[in-house]
Amino acid sequence: MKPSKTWVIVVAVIVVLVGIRMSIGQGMARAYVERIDQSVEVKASDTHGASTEKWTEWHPVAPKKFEAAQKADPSQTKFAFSWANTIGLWLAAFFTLAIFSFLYRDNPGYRLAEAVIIGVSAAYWGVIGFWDTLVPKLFGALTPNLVHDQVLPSLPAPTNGQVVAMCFALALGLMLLMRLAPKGGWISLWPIAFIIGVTAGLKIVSHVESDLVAQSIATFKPLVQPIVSSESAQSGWMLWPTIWASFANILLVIGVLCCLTYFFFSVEHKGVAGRAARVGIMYLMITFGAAFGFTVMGRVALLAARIEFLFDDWLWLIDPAGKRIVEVASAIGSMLC
Amino acid sequence: MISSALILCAISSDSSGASDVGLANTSITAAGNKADLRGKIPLNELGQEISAPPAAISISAEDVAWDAGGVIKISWQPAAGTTSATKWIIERSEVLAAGQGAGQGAGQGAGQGPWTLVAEVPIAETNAVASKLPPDASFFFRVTAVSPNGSSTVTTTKSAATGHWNFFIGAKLPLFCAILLVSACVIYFILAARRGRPMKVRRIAALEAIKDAVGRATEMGRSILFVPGIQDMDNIQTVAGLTVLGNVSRTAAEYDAAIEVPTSRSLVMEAAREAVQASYLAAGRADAYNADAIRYITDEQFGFVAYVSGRMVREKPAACFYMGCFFAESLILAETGNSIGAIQIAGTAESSQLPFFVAACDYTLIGEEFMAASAYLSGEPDQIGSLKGQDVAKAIAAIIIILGVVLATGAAIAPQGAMPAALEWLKGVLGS
Amino acid sequence: MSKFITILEGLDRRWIFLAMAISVAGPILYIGITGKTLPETPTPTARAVYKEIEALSPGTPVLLSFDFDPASGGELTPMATSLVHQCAARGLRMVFIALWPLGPQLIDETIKRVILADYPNLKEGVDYVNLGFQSGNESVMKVMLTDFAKAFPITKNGVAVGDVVALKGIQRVDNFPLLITISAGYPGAKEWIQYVISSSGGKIKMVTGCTGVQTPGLYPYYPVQLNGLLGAIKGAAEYESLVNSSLAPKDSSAAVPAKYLEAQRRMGPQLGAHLLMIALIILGNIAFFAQRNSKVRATS
Amino acid sequence: MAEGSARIMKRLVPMWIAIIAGFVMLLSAFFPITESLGETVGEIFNVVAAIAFVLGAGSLAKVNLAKISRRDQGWGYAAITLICFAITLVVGLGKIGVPQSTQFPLLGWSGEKDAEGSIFGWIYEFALVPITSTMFALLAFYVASAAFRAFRAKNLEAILLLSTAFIVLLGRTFAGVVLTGWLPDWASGLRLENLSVYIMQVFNTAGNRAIIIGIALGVTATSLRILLGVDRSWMGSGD
Repeated sequence: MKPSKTWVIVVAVIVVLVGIRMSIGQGMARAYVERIDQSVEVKASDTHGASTEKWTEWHPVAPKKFEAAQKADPSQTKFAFSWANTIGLWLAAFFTLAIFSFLYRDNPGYRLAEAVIIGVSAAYWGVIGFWDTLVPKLFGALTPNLVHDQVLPSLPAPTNGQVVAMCFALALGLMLLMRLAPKGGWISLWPIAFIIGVTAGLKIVSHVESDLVAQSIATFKPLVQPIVSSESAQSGWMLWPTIWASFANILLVIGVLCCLTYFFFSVEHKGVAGRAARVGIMYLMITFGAAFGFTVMGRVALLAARIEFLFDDWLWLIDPAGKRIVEVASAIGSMLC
Repeated sequence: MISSALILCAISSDSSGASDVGLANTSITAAGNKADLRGKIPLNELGQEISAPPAAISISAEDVAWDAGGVIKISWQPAAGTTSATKWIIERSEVLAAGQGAGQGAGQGAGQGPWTLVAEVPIAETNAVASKLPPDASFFFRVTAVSPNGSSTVTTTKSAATGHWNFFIGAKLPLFCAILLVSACVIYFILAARRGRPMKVRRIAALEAIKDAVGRATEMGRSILFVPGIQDMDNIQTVAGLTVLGNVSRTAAEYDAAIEVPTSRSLVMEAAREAVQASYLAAGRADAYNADAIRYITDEQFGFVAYVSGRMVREKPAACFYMGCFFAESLILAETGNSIGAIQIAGTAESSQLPFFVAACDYTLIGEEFMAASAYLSGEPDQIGSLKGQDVAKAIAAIIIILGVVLATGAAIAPQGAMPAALEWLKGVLGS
Repeated sequence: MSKFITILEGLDRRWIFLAMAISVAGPILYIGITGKTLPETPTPTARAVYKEIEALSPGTPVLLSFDFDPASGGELTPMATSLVHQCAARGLRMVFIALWPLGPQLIDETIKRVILADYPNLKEGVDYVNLGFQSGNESVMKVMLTDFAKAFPITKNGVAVGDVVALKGIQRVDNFPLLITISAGYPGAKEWIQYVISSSGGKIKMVTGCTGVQTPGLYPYYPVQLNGLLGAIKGAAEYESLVNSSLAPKDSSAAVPAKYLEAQRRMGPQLGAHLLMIALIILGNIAFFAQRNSKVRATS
Repeated sequence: MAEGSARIMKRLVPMWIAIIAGFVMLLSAFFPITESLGETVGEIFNVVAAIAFVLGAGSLAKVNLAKISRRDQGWGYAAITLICFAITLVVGLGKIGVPQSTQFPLLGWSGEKDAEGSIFGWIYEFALVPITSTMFALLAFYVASAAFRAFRAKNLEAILLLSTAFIVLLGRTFAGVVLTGWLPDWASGLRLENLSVYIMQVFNTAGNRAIIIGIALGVTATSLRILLGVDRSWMGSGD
């Protein structure tokens, strides 16, 4: 079978199944909203008198609430069906399935999702950078009145230091943008050189402080441990807690030293150093194995969350959070009938 | 059960010895702990403390020497016995120069500013630190105990304390020395190498494989994919990744292989372009440099991954290099690369991602090996020398660890001997 | 048998993908329909988190940093729910911050889910406050060490922090006796330890809930620099069961609300997936040894 | 520009900028007056990175426009990328559909950019979150396929790797409790869930600690090579 044919069949099967699901019981994938009337008293100031500002917001709400309100009063206007969020829900389900389809092979659905996410997320981060960094930091320091009057009334006034720093930042930024100018693009290397230098300088301090020194000190463990901490005694790990604790410390210290030996560059892995390095590699392999095992957990939880989304929010097959009125079991029953 | 009462109660004296009588309008809840029966403190019929807690007996404040500047340590002595108080409130008041802020607020000396909060600490604490005080200004401090029943009287310092600014932060001296030591090792061997002392490093298979991988891509007529991590230029791994990119792209330029660098940060794109362009120039292939092959995709981690994996499946690069700071995307990239049969070489200092690179890539540079990659690849004697310096620093660290372990063991066997003191001394020297 | 080995050898990885999908989706459907969850026995690191929070007296300020985004929500949202649940029940003053740009929304969602729903008497701005996101990663942490208000000058709603009752007495980050971080990567728990805990001189305790990937990397810090650790969904489930059992009314047999069972529900698919992984590893090795034996036979 | 002065501006000046900036930052940590310089520079960096977005966006637009104009294979996807990019940028920067903030209702721009009802928030919820978190969830599948392929007992190292992963996998679920829960209390240390904790606390701590110490030294040496001008490969490995 040609790949394109495969996809036609897969999509057709999904469409049919979804169609069946939609016609059974309570249907699926609808979103509702609740009207919230905002009313805020505004105190009088120099520029305007006292007033009451009113506007309406629509917030998402569980289908259960809509159904209950509709039952009590069919003409209610507080809860409503939301086209925007329902379309969003279907779109989200489509994207979810499109990304999963990449596991089988590359296909137009995945390419579409990929194209969308690149465009959306690049702009998303640009917008975040503008509103969360440029506005409060750069404009907040250089044009404080504008920011204060338009966006963030309670942003504290900038200090002189901040103003100087932001002028400097702006200068660096402009040098960087010289790359776009027809001439003088070479100057964009200057801000990059500055950033690389700064990063190098700062990281020396932080790594030596919290990693090199702190981790070395943390390894100062007694190889003989006469006192047992209550914690390990409680959990009843070992028959002889003292011996156990000493044994654990010995293993730990040997491990740290052997792994360090593995990282020696100027010594060939031969003889004593070779043996120590080999023990070090063994420790590293155990470390990696443990990390791998731990990660599986996390990844499965993420997959579970996505599948829950499909089953719960989209297909309305399960309802762990009690968002809908109809009992799940009876819905399943009606589906089978 | 909640009862409200207006109680006249005597409260202990403050540091100056003067007694004070306070009125407290208190709400008492049955939830309070049973306090000790103490003569001074009025109790209700259930034996619960119903008045405000006793004040601190004395308070002192002193400048912290060799601090980060403007730090004053305040310590006080709490009244004897337990109380129902939950926290201490520490406040400060600046000593003003003559004529400045005179007549501010009742109950304060003429030359004294208003009381402002320094800190609230749990009742078990007996000291607190006021930091970031303006240089060479003097302050009075006072402390108040607070319980659900009200506050004690205040205890004020007898004299003002001044937080002097120092030239150097004393607490960081050990750190300074540690950095100096490591730097000295590295610099010594760089200089030694420049003087012509032969430097040898062991073979690192992953780095030897880079040339082969580039060569293979050239033979197959396919591209090379280089991902410099997903973090920005303020991450040293990204910088290290770019130094490797400088070396790899030079090889690629010499072999005339196409290299593609998708980045997840605009700044990294710009820096990567500088590095690659200069490498092409150095290899005498400036004409072959294509800026659009180094492009920004998106800052979003998984948007970036969606692009790179899609691109891999479609373009099928012959060699994939992952050098920089990676998170969850490591395995997505490496597995996709594996499925298209590319040679994959990874390097990262992100220890949580090493297992996945180890499992799915052909070669992996682990932590420090990755950091050493640029020096190794360059083959320049002085860079190789710096690796030797690194080793010496590592040996010193190992010796210090062994020393610490010996002392700790001694301290555990003979807690009364000189060993515990020696251990503490060593930790102190290292700055803990 | 040999045919089976041949199939294993040339197994298309897409079959593995399908098996994984089934072993995760199956338990989700089953648990979703029956509502049954698996029992949990808490490990010391999870118990330590519970103990640290329980040791604080009501009214104590705690700093909760939401350093994650919806992408890792599957693992971390249950932790956020339970942590806020315990803090709210304990009556602690909760100060929420985020060092990830998408964190503030997750904070709001958690507040809505736990505080607004079950602790309506807690007042915003008094008993809890959302200070929103600040860019700058570890440099924000460093600013917090000296001046908390400078790091977070306004709340998410735009109120100046000086006017917020919940922040009374907070000058620096070390005024919080306990720091609770929920962390999915960089910046996260490791940076908090590096920049805040190690420079606070033991004044602040820290507990963290983190993703499975970070857990191994954080063990070296426990229990000296890190006082409690919830590792991945398992840690979340253990802690969740601890919190639920301690907060459940003694007499009632009322069911725990579904939102407080999220982690325990996810342990079902977890079990399915783990058993599949174990089966895969065993099968992979059978194939490997069978192939090696046949090679040995062929050469001899 | 003359050859010599071009070399100075393009090579020497950047090198010295990096060297001076680096050493100033290195030393600033030790003096009270300059201690907070790192924080300020951090802010500067964030602003520069935000400004640099213009370059990134330019590159994105250029590459995709070129694809469209050349009618490359898949140019339609490039068009979709550009349209999505433009829409998100406009609705986000313009805060379109954002309700007033309840704190400052008179200020037109004070609402949160992703508030309920805004288009930006809608895009976030129904496009960004589903795609990114599903992409993330793909890992569950890749972890399985990587384990199937890589965890084979080829040699001692591989055996250690796979058996540790095995123990942790079992110990972290209910299966571990069932398999070894029967062990009496005095042997509870051998229960799988405890065994995995023990692996974490001893072996994993040792391995990670050595990696961390090594990285710290590696970072120091790498930084020094850059700050001493020994490693200039970030600006091209040439002279």
